[in-house]
Amino acid sequence: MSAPTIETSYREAVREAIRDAIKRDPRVFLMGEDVGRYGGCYAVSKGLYDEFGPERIRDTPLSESGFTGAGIGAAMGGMRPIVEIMTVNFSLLALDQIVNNAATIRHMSGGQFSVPLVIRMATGAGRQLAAQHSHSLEGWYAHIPGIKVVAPATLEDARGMLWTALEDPDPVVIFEHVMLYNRTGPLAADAGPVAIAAAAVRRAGTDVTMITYGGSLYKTLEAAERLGDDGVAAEVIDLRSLRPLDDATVMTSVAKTHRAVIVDEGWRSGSLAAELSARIMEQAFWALDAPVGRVCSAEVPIPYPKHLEDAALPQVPVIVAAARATLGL
Amino acid sequence: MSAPTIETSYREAVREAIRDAIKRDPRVFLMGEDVGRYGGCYAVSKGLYDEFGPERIRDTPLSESGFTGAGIGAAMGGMRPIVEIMTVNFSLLALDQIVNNAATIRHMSGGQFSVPLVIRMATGAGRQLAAQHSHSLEGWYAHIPGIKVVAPATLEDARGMLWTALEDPDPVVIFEHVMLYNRTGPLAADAGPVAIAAAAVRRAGTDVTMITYGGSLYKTLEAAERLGDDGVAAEVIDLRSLRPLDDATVMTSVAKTHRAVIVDEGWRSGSLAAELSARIMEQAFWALDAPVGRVCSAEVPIPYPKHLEDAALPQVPVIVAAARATLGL
Amino acid sequence: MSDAGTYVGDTKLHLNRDHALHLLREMLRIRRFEERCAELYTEEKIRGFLHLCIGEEAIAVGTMQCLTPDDAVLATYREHGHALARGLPMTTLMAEMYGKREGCSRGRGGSMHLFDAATRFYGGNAIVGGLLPLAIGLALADKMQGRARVTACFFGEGAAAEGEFHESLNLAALWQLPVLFVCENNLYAMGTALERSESETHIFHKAQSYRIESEAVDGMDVLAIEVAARRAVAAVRAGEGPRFLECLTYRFRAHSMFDAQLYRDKAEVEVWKQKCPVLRLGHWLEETGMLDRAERARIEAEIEGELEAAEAFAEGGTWEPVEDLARDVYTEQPA
Amino acid sequence: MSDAGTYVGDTKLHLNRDHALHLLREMLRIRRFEERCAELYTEEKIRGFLHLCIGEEAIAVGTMQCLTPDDAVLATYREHGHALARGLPMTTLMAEMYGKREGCSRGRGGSMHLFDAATRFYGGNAIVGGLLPLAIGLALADKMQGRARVTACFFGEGAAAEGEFHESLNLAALWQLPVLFVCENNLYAMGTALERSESETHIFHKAQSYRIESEAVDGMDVLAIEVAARRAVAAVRAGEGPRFLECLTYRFRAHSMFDAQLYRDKAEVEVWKQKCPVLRLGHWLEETGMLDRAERARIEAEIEGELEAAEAFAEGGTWEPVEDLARDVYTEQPA
Ligand SMILES: Cc1ncc(C[n+]2csc(CCOP(=O)(O)OP(=O)(O)O)c2C)c(N)n1
Ligand SMILES: Cc1ncc(C[n+]2csc(CCOP(=O)(O)OP(=O)(O)O)c2C)c(N)n1
Ligand SMILES: [Mg+2]
Ligand SMILES: [Mg+2]
Repeated sequence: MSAPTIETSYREAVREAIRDAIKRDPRVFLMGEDVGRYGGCYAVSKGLYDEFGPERIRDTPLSESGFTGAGIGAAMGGMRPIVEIMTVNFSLLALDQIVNNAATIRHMSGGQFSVPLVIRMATGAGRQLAAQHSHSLEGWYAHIPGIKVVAPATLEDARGMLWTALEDPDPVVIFEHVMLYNRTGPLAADAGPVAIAAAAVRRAGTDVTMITYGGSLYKTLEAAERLGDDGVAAEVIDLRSLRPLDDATVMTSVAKTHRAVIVDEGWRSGSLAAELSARIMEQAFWALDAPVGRVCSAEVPIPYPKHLEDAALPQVPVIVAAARATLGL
Repeated sequence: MSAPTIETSYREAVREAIRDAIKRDPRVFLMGEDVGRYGGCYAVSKGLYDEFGPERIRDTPLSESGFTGAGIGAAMGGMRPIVEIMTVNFSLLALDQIVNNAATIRHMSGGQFSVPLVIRMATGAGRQLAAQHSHSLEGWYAHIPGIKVVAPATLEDARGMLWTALEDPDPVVIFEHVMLYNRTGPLAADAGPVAIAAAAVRRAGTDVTMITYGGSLYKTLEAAERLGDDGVAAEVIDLRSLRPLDDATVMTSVAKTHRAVIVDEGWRSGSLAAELSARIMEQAFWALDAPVGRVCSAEVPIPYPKHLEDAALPQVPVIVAAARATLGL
Repeated sequence: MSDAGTYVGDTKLHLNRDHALHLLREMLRIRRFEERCAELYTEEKIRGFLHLCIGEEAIAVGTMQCLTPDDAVLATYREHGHALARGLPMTTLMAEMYGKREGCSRGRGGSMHLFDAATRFYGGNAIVGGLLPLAIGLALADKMQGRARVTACFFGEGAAAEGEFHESLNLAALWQLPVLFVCENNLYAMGTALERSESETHIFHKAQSYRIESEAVDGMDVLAIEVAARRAVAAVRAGEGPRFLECLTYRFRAHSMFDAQLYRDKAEVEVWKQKCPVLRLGHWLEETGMLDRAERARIEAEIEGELEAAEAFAEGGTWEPVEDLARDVYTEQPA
Repeated sequence: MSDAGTYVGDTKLHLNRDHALHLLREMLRIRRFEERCAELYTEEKIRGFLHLCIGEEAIAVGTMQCLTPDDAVLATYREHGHALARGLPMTTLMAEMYGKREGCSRGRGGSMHLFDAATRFYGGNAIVGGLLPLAIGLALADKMQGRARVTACFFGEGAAAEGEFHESLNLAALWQLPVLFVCENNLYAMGTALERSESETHIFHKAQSYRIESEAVDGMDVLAIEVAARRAVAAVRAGEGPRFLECLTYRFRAHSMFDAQLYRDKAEVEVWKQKCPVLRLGHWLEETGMLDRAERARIEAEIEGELEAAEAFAEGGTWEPVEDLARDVYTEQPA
């Protein structure tokens, strides 16, 4: 980018996106547990309460189902709510509202009512928070017809996806990986909304396609670098949108590399990685020179100790090995 | 079977299994909405309340999270509860208890406490119950480490899986497809517990492997018959256990047929069928002569009218076509 | 009939003959519509689940008198009465029961999912308790946008056991939202009697524990309901926060078409049938001379005509083409 | 100090010097353990989330005096105090904080997931409200098996907004289960003040709406808590159904180690620190001549010793081998 840039963090980029949205549209408000006076459990909304007040930065009681459903209702009532569920771990308590109401109402009502709602939540492991606070369930949400799911992994996307999601007439769920909030880097001073439908090739390569999203992007890019040191040119695709999936970008790359590895922090069985593998099977089977590989989390409740948590999650050496395996190395 | 048989229904087989379990073990009891005086929303427990009384056939209030969690606690307290969640549609309200407690407690407590709980629920579409009452979320449950998931499709399994599940020291979820309850047929008079880990080959064949489970088994068998009429010998595998999956039976068959189609009533993206396709990719890629096919539900909230519901669900002609496609026919 | 004493304030106005006959007609429309639906179910014109509110008509009819077109309404899967009382045409309603494209939900929802933007009828929700958070949100939107609108939601006493009931009442009271909660306490949740599902069987006491002004009303007395609803709606509209009405009623028919009713004895049902809100208002109108045989016959004939027209409309309706299956899963957006 | 009037019945017995000193010692053990944990967190020996109950020690200590080894205990992620008061050895507890294999949960759980079969300590639950249904089930098992055991569960006032709170209280009251509910009302749920999360701020009034006998207690007065808990536990054990105690208390420290405490002012914190339950009992013991400098020093030295031993135990502990990662996801079954 030639435009002037500022040094910022993922957390600040999300905050800026929220501030921008609230200023742009009087119908937008943020609602969730401790988004206001506390400043957000990951400090994302810090300062916004003082700037916009309790109506538009609305603290809620511990009632995930209640306030998520209220967000759906408010969206039907003409508002543009941003519901923050602190983390995906607690979103299970709101899943009935999301699956049975947000995702169905437009179709079930014959197109009469739509739900222009955005739900943000933190996801993922890595902070030693143990079994009940380390889930990665993006794949579950990507299974639900009627909602859209995105996973911003870069500063640009953290800054730009929210407004685009708010302009979408249907419910959009945004997953923010907990390990990304502290990431810093340069961002165009005039950074704004970005399209959310297409995947992005974050690193070009010809030997193997590495497909990932969210918190796993940087591990995958690091693995790609290491592969490069060994003369393996890996192409890295950041899915960005988990529902719908951008098959074209994936298949174009696989047609070129003939090999693919999917990196996904979700538990392996029934992961989003499985869906990608199945789609490559269906759409690019004849182009494959090796079976598509998956690097996912071990199928265990994530343990507290660092060494066990690390062992449970996708790590660079394993990703490198999986990529090399597709090349018979 | 040479043993004398009785004519019975899937519903009666499940009821008999519950009755048998309650008689065998004083720690066993059935708990759920309307399991008692009403006789069960699908009449499964009809008569059991009069036979065993309110303690062991326990009606609960409409509190899915509350009584499912109570089942987890009662299991830790030495009982062997059978929690009936009327349908998978309502189980979303209990998912926090299942994912964050039932599935984690043993591992998280370092093996000190286990949860010998059985949860039964009806699943699937086909009765024109529309968008909120027609989910097939077996694939979601099969994603959760710490629980086991089974889907009895036959009278033998409906009769035999419950006791085996109750003897399992860990939580087991049993899915009963709503379209199976009225199925009748012969069952060995002395039918009893069956093993739940292994998949079953319901029809032997050499040309293509058709993998399915639960309510889709009979559609798949019918499709296999039609294929047979055209000289295509399809092998039909009933997974029976959805977690863990019996890879060996699947791969053995694929190694023989070199082709596979998975039939799964779940929505296509992120379905259990995707996991099976990915596993075949990983374990049998070199044996494949064609990409593995999937026949799943359309990614829409299931509509009420018969013609649209039929169009949304896997049907025999589509299954036949998918199998033929793997043969280039 | 409720003793005249209860007819106070502005409700007197509504006790002129026209209004009284209107109430009777509205209840009869619901009664006849559902009786016919039961027949059409056995004829397999209507499929899926069918939940009839026969015996409970007074609640929907009495309450709807107090709402304006701007207000919002949400109900459960037992909502034919609410839809009719709210003003959905019987034609599109019947077409929906058939699953025809001309139905109020394009045929996609059927009996449990009646929707209508024109009357702000937000369904038709088949998850017990699931509509309550939606009502909170609709009311929150009104409050935030400074609109003096009321969101009325109807639910059974069974919903009071669900966590969503608790979370929603707290939010409504905490944020002082313009919600009218109407609990239709018909003593049973499917086959589970209230005393077997709640430690506190007065649902309105539960609402009071959130500091919501609440009262119990005779759910078989349409006038008593209108009086209570008018008072409650006025307070809600005036910005005094949520109100809660517990209407004591009874379901004359089975829970759905698959219910053997093993859980209650016929005698109990008969006792309640004596309290039928339609009979009750009818008798009272005859006693007070507001209604005579001829008038009654005229009303019934009128309703039969409406019903026949609705059925003809449904029969003449079309099936949504299979190609449109995925339409409106997402909003079609200009490319 | 609580006026002598409240010391009635068998609670007198417990006011001998030994018992009073025992209460002080127990509270001090918790206080010192957590103060040390805070230091160890900055030293990065302890990671993840760390929630301290400093200021709230009286609740766990007062209540645990009334339980027997057969009873069951459940708590939240703020449960170090409950674990210590329940009798978990400080050694295995500290090892768990480190994530060592010798920890009470084999190191898998850490601060938020302390488990111990020997003392029937069922965790350590990090989902707000999530432990309540488990308590219902444990009590149901006891009732069905005719065991006169009590299940005590501890949770914050924030949990009262969750649907699971509502469903659980109803089940306990409906089925008359032997559950002791102890709500630790420290006025804040993270940064959300109670009056911003509940329309009814008296949590015990909520419990009453389920017909559960409930009372509010001074959570900074260990003796008042023991008196109330003894009364409640006796009733629960006698089969009189559940009881509910709301203990009014305050968290002296931040919610967790990541909390800037923007939501409350220092003055408020200072006011509450004056009510410190440890100081309070200490002063009272000195006034009544039950405790002198020497004795106090002895107790503190004893605790320092225990703490040092615990830390040494944790330091000397081992890391679970990575090969055991998947162990106990499922029970190993004899092939
Ligand atoms: C969350 C949920 N659980 C269970 C059901 C199944 N179910 C449908 S209606 C019903 C009874 C509801 O009773 P009540 O709320 O009193 O309403 P009524 O049918 O009496 O009008 C039940 C258990 C459901 N639809 N949703
Ligand atoms: C269901 C759920 N939602 C949100 C959280 C995040 N969270 C952890 S502690 C907490 C505050 C709980 O407050 P309270 O119940 O009063 O207990 P306290 O921390 O004050 O002891 C929140 C919101 C959670 N752990 N679980
Ligand atoms: Mg009812
Ligand atoms: Mg608190």
